Amino acid sequence: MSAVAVRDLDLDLDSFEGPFDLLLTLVLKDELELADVEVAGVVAAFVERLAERASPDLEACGEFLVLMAALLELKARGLFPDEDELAFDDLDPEEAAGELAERLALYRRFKAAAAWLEERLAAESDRYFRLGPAPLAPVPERPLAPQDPVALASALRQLAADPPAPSLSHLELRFPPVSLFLDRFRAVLSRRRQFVFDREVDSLSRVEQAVAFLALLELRKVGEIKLGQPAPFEPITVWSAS
Amino acid sequence: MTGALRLVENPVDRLARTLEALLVIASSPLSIEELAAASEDETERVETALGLIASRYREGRSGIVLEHVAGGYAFRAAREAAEACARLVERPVQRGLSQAALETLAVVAYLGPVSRPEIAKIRGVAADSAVAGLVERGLIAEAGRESDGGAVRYRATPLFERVFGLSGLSELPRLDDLAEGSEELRSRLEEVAGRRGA
Amino acid sequence: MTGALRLVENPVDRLARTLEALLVIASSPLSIEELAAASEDETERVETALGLIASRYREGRSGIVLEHVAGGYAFRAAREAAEACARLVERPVQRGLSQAALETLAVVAYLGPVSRPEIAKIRGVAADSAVAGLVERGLIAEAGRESDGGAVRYRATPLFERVFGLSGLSELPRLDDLAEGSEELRSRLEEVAGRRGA
Repeated sequence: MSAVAVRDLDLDLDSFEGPFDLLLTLVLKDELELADVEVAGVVAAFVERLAERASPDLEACGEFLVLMAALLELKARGLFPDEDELAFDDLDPEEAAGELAERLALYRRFKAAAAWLEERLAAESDRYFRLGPAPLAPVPERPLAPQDPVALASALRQLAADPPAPSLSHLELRFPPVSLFLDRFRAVLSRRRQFVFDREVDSLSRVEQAVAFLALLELRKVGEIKLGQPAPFEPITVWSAS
Repeated sequence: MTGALRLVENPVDRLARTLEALLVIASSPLSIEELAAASEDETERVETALGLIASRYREGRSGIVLEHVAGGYAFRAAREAAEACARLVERPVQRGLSQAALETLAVVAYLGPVSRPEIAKIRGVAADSAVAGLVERGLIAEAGRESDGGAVRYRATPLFERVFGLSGLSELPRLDDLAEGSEELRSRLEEVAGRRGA
Repeated sequence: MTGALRLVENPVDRLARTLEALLVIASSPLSIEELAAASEDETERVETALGLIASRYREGRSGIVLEHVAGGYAFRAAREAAEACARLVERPVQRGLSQAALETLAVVAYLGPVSRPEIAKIRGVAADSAVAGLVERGLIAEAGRESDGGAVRYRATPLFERVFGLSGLSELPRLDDLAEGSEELRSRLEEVAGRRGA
């Protein structure tokens, strides 16, 4: 499978059937609700295709990672509608991963519950009953019991009370845009011929470091940079390709 | 289905069952034509089946009685059950007002005349069904429009004052600790609603 | 009256007729307690009489069927008459519920009372229009606020239970039983990973 073939990856998901490329197009055109796309299903399809090969195709993996990162970024953005109001904040990486996994599992359950309700509705489609009063039912006189005006005042007091400060802990898992790091690395390379990736991202959160790494892969893919690493887990050095 | 278990099924029996079903879900009396159209049968056969139903659902034999009224046919309760029915419909002695109704009523009483969009803005949720319920109960009423072609505004009614034991809106409990005057109260409520992010 | 013509009247017969009358005029399912209060009889005798009614008003025997739904008892049309009923009435409550509406409904039914921000957090997208649509259809309703000035919370209504033919919310399947698919996916991934490693 070549890198290009990643885009032709055949998908057979609940919400979508067809090539990966088309899925991305539909999502970007807002014709497919991203919340309905099972990202795990896409990953499973890719891993299965990869397993058919004798040797790993790093080019295809890189391409796939970048596309999935874009998909996840879009999906993550959907979770946080008012991103402008939220400050960048570090969240313990383990907490973040746990929170995300938990939330995906919870959503899956409710999606299954919605499917159950849909089936139930279809099974009950031949059950008819009357809504509202019977045609010849006696009409009740229902005078409202005397009410206390203090209840009105306290209802307004409640509405005037400051809302409780909402817990934002679950919102703190935020993905900065990949483009942020593309610009940043290009700026660095316009000043210096090379830099050490690890040192450049040292002060960032784990989530930001991950996105920065994706930006690195993207620059490598389009041929703007070269990468070097003396040994696994050693610092990564970045050179301008020109 | 169970028809097979019966030695003889009267040919109109099935039609009669269909008509029973239509009558039990109808919210107004059904004419013979309406019954014939829904059951896709002939009006003569419908009349025969209605005769069968009338003999089954009659006073003394059943608690459900088929009644022929001006607009057509409808089921009603048997007369012998009149007292029980009266207890049923009177019984839910108004438990008072729901939270949604109370909040909407408070906004209208203190800030009225006020439109549905304004109420929704303060409450943070659509006010349509709460407003409709209060209008139906006669506690609030329309009071002109915001401007030509603008939204309808609502005010509290004399019935509202009676139910709440007030001789006028000026007798509403004071909210001086929240704001001076209704304009300040309104802007404070809108400001809080904005922070609630609703 | 006509009772005089009968040689033997079963003692629960009269109660059964009263309950039939109550059920045919009721606009929502009636609990055993409500039936007992309106008929001024004991709950045990009401249960016995309901058994009698259930055997008379059942599929295949009658066009009217007694069902246990939404925490009470109600008459509905027999299923065999569904096509005729469809020609008579629309079903606006359940027609065309979108995927978003069904997911929102599932969250409210299982977790209610629950606020819009909480629903949005689970579904990953804003729930405003889905919530408004479900309120409009009467499938969910406001149920107070989270706290003073907090967000409005919603719960599933008895109409929801009735439309979905549930005797109560406890009849919903356990969420854990519904989500077996995710385990399957995980093991499929692990299996593939294992093959690669070998």
